[in-house]
Amino acid sequence: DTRTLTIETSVPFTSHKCESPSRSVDTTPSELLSFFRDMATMRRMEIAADSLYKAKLIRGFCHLYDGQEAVAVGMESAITKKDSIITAYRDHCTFLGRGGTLLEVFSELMGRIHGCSKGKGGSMHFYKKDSGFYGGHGIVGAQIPLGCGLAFAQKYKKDGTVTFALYGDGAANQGQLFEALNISALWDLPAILVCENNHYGMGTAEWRAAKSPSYYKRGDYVPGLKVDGMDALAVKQACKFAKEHALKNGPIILEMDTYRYHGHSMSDPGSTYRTRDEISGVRQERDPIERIRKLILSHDLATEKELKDTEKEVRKLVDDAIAQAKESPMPEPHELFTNVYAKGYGVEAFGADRKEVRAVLP
Amino acid sequence: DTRTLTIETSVPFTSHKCESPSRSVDTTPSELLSFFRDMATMRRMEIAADSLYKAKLIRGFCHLYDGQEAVAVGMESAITKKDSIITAYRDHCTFLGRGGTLLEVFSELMGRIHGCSKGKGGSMHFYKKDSGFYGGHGIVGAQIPLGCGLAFAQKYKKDGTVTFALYGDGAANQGQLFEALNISALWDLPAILVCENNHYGMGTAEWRAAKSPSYYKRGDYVPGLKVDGMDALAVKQACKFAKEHALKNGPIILEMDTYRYHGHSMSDPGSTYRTRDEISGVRQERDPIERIRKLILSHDLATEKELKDTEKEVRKLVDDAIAQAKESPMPEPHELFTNVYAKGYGVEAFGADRKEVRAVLP
Amino acid sequence: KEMTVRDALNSALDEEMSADPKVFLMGEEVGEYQGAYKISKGLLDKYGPDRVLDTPITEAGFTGIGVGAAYHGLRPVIEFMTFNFSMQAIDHIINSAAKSNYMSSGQISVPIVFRGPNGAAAGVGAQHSHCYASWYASCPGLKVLTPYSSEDARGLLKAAIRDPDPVVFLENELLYGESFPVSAEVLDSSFCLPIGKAKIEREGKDVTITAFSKMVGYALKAAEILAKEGISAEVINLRTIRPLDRSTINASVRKTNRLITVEEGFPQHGVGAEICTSVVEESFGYLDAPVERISGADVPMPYAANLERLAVPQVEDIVRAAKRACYRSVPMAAAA
Amino acid sequence: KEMTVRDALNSALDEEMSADPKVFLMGEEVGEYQGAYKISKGLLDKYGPDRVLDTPITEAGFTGIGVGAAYHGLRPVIEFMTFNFSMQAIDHIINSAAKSNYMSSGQISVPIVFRGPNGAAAGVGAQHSHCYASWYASCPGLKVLTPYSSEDARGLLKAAIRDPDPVVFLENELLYGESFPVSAEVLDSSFCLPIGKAKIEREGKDVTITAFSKMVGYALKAAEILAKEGISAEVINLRTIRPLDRSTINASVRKTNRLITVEEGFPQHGVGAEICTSVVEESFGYLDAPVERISGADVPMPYAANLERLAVPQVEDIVRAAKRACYRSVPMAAAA
Ligand SMILES: Cc1ncc(C[n+]2csc(CCOP(=O)(O)OP(=O)(O)O)c2C)c(N)n1
Ligand SMILES: Cc1ncc(C[n+]2csc(CCOP(=O)(O)OP(=O)(O)O)c2C)c(N)n1
Ligand SMILES: [Mg+2]
Ligand SMILES: [Mg+2]
Repeated sequence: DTRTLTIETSVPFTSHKCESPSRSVDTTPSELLSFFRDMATMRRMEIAADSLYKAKLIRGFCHLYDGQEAVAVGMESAITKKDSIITAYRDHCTFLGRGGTLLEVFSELMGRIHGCSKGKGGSMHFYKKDSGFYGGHGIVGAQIPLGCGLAFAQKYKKDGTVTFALYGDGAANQGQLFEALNISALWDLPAILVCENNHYGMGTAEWRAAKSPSYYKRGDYVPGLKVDGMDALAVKQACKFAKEHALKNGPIILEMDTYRYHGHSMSDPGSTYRTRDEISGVRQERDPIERIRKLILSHDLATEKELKDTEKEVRKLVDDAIAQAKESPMPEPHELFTNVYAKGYGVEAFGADRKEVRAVLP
Repeated sequence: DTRTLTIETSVPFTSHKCESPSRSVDTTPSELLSFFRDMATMRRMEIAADSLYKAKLIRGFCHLYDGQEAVAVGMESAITKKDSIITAYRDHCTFLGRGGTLLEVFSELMGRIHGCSKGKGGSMHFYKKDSGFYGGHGIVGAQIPLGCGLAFAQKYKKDGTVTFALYGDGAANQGQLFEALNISALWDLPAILVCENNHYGMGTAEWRAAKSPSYYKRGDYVPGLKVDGMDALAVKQACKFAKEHALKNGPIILEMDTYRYHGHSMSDPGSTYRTRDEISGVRQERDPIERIRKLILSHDLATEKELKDTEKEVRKLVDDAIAQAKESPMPEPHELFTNVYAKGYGVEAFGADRKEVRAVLP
Repeated sequence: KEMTVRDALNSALDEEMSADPKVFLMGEEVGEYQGAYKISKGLLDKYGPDRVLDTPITEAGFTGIGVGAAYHGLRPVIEFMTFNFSMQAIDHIINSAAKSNYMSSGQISVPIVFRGPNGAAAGVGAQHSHCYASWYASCPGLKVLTPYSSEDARGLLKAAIRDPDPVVFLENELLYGESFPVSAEVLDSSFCLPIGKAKIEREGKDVTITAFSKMVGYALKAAEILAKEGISAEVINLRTIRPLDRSTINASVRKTNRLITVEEGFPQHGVGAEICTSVVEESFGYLDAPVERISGADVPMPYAANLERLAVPQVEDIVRAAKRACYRSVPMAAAA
Repeated sequence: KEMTVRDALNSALDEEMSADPKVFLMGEEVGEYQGAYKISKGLLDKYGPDRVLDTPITEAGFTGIGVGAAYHGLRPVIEFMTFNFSMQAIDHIINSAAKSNYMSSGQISVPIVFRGPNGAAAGVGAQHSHCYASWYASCPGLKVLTPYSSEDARGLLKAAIRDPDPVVFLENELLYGESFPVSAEVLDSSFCLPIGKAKIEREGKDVTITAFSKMVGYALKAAEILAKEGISAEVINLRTIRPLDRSTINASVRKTNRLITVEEGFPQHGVGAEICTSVVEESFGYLDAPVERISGADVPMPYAANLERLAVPQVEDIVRAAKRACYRSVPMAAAA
């Protein structure tokens, strides 16, 4: 069903040194239904990851995205897989948005060979280069210059494509953002800096970490938009606008006002530095899935029952993927030594006891 | 002669997020005369360093300050030695302003024990902690957070003093500036960031390195002033204003519009990326020493002859200091191993051939 | 009495802050959050926000600020949430902190401590598992400490804070929760360990095993197993990597004539390489067997549990190497 | 025919840029200024501002951009004005470049070259004289090359640019102006040297001397002096520090039974330590004398000319160490 629906964004865009896009966003019934399904899948996937973590099937750090789903799906709906995306460690849903599969997600989370990084990357290091997803980066802020570098390559190759570099409100204070932004502006790189402002960097509220938490004005001389990041349609509109802008004029900043329901990572209960009321308030009033559900219902695009069925289906897909992932084998021991280099020259590399374990690098 | 003279600055201050100080600057005849003498000394010292370098008595990098003298003397006239100053590698005159001697300068430049760092630091690493001069730093931008750290300590100790952190227009793009500025603003540190904008970072004109060369607006949320850095009185006025501001409200940025006559360092002729006309234009119209000379003459504070005599005296002082410095010995070989630590625990340290040269660390 | 390494670090910080008002703590989440790993628990409450400072996630900025504060005579303790993030600030550690006393001929001493968890944890992947011991310890001007037990943690951290020079203090996340027996002396607020001195954790006569941080525990376990097979291993807890306690190491090797070095970091130019070379330089004639080096595998840290296990030393690696050094035959496994 | 190292590097860049449009050069002053040390002279004119890019003085920013461009398939050459400044960008070199291919199981290869002068120059003091060979070479995922002669410079830089992995390419400012003979083969645009292979610069039978970069020249001079005294020294130019050519080194030591390692960097955890350890591990039984390590002094670099000379290896240090290894008596000087 592809007739055009025009829907108003929840709140106006706030702009800095540029026009605002229109609040009226064109969409279609099928787009809204796919937003619903995709976000429900992401939500369910993250909840399942939480359980798997608690069951000790996932190890180490694990950063969940529930609450922020509208950013991933809205952005994808505005661009193509030739555009590039790069993000931080909170990367499961961004990966899914790029066309990654649930099996790849859960296998990677459990360190199995069907993972998108064959089990060697882990939660923070998902990639899908064939559809323009460049990770999955663990060092706060690093993905910003990296993303500008992707944009550099796109411009160099005259691709007509752009890069979206996502980072958090905490990361927005990093000096390398300013350095990369300045260079991008000097060179008119088609880079879109997307600050996913979920209002906390770990346990630190934005205002405790930033003298100026107007992240869409960062650097001052680059245009920026503040966007309701809980509204997939607003995100879509902003990303469309930004892509056009970036191709014509170089970098632009999008600040997505969003929220993470979970704690920062699995070791953070997420409730010492914010109130339960704050969390439940956002859930009730701004939840990105509920917003789309309401739109679908109010436009009679599906019944409540149909949406519940979608949720059930999605749940089953997630459960199936987990079951499959659990069957996926651990990597072979020799994988310890693969991919250290793209070209290993047949050099010898060593294990912990070099007289016992050594391998020839492929 | 300490009667008050009130003199108008050459151009108005341009301010960002703060009031402008008055263009009318109070001074005295003796202050003007000492400005003249101090700047003439600095100028002569740098010219002499140029010759010593060409005579191979100074080695390595050597960055000269001629043209920028008004910043050093104007700043000193506004503050006390309990305030701190930190700068980059172009540090000879800043050191002199803090009360360092010509002998210390030339000895350090030639690597002799009467140098301010006993010959171990070299041109870029002058210090005079007893009057609040914390170096002399070789890594572009590093002195900015370091300076904010000095300000942190001043605030922590409730000293009522401030720190001036000087850096170039090239350094102003460094990410660590933004990081340190944000923290300083969050914590209201009494830090004054002084951008000595001489319009080139090595061979790169400011606009090629900065999308926004309004250095006094860096970061946007911190107040700033643009100052004629060739006018010692304007510098004095701005630094007074900044000190008061910083003690009350935290960080402020001063952009000093200035010029370096020499190339970046001794290996740079300084003429490939700018025209000779540009240089001679500044010399003729904005030279900081000539400005003060004119003021002195127009107010009849001294005769032309007296000023020429001062210049001659200064010349002799410089020549004497050089002669003395040439007599200063090289460091003793055992100094190779002193000051590696403040507390060496009597550990052994090694020379290039450890079986031949080793020493017990004091 | 027992104490966890976490409590040992926490109490050391607490005592030194209470003893010297110039000491303050700065880093990400050290205050309101009580520390990402709860090392600074309770300190904000006790010392207030002027002395326990939550920073933005800007390592270069706050590390530079810390070093500047040390120039001015304060005694900052800078927490890196993990040492992986110290790379964003490494220029300040090396160029601004380590070299200033020398460049200024003693005018600008830099009494600062950089601390936090270092090296491999569990399941955190390639970017969060780097061991920086050898990098920092290569640099004159720095002192590099690597506590293993609660005694080490208390004694060395207190020494680091009191020291007038920049100290890199490398903790290990996986040890934070481990308990160790502590004596009354260790618990006394005057307790302090000497920088630059290794500790012989277990005496032995057949083979010397050097280790630091978490690997000391592995070495001790290996020594127990070896003892059952009649090999008496001497285990040296290095405690300080710079200045390295060459004399304790050499004295031990001169007695046992055999050396195994153990570390979790990458092998090339690592701690083991330096120890081996020091022994070759000073005690060549005493060595009865090739020095054996056990280290992290020479690959980025993989996430998968089975590969991760292969990427870091295990007790059996140490046992095997020790047997080789003692010429006890060990069956060779196939290469991976 | 003779060629300076500067021209060798310049011609290598020129040829690779002309051969592959994906290759571009980025760094401070590489364009209009023609390079701080004129390595990129003429390239802006020839290839234009899209492929020769002057950057602001923001190493973290432009290095990250370079690595990102490499992710996307370009082949950036990043010039650090000197490697001292690479510390501002080291997180991108280690975490973003070196580890990506592994973390992504081969999806994200990173064909990038980081190059510039490394280590001590003349009179530039403590902050501008650091040798990073051992730091970078400790890190799996990186390749680390250290040219000495013009042949090395051409062959290794071309190899580095063609290589699909991140390469750290450590030049030496004091060699830029030095001329070396070059053969027609070396001058051919197809010329390339293998990564991971050392070169025996001079054959000998009594003692092996390993060196890299500027120290190769010193080692060769030492070998000449030694020859006059009847000692035949084999000089190995390491060329690659990672992957280290262990087999060439060990084969030489098995022949000469004696080893001197020479480097300008700090000794602790240095290149010499690794080479010594590799030989102890693989050729222990062949060593007839303790390995001798010649290195930079274990202090920050002093400015004063006389101290600076003491802080870096001199030819006589190598000669003395070689004689010691060969049991020729050398008079002991007093400690400094
Ligand atoms: C350079 C660096 N410093 C510290 C960390 C530890 N750390 C990981 S995530 C995080 C908080 C980041 O917050 P934000 O940028 O707002 O992103 P969010 O987690 O909210 O998505 C911190 C401090 C890190 N990974 N890298
Ligand atoms: C981090 C770093 N990168 C590069 C350099 C090399 N370098 C030294 S000075 C300089 C130019 C700095 O220009 P600016 O900040 O304008 O100061 P000015 O020299 O004009 O006083 C450069 C590129 C350095 N010292 N540190
Ligand atoms: Mg956040
Ligand atoms: Mg400048």
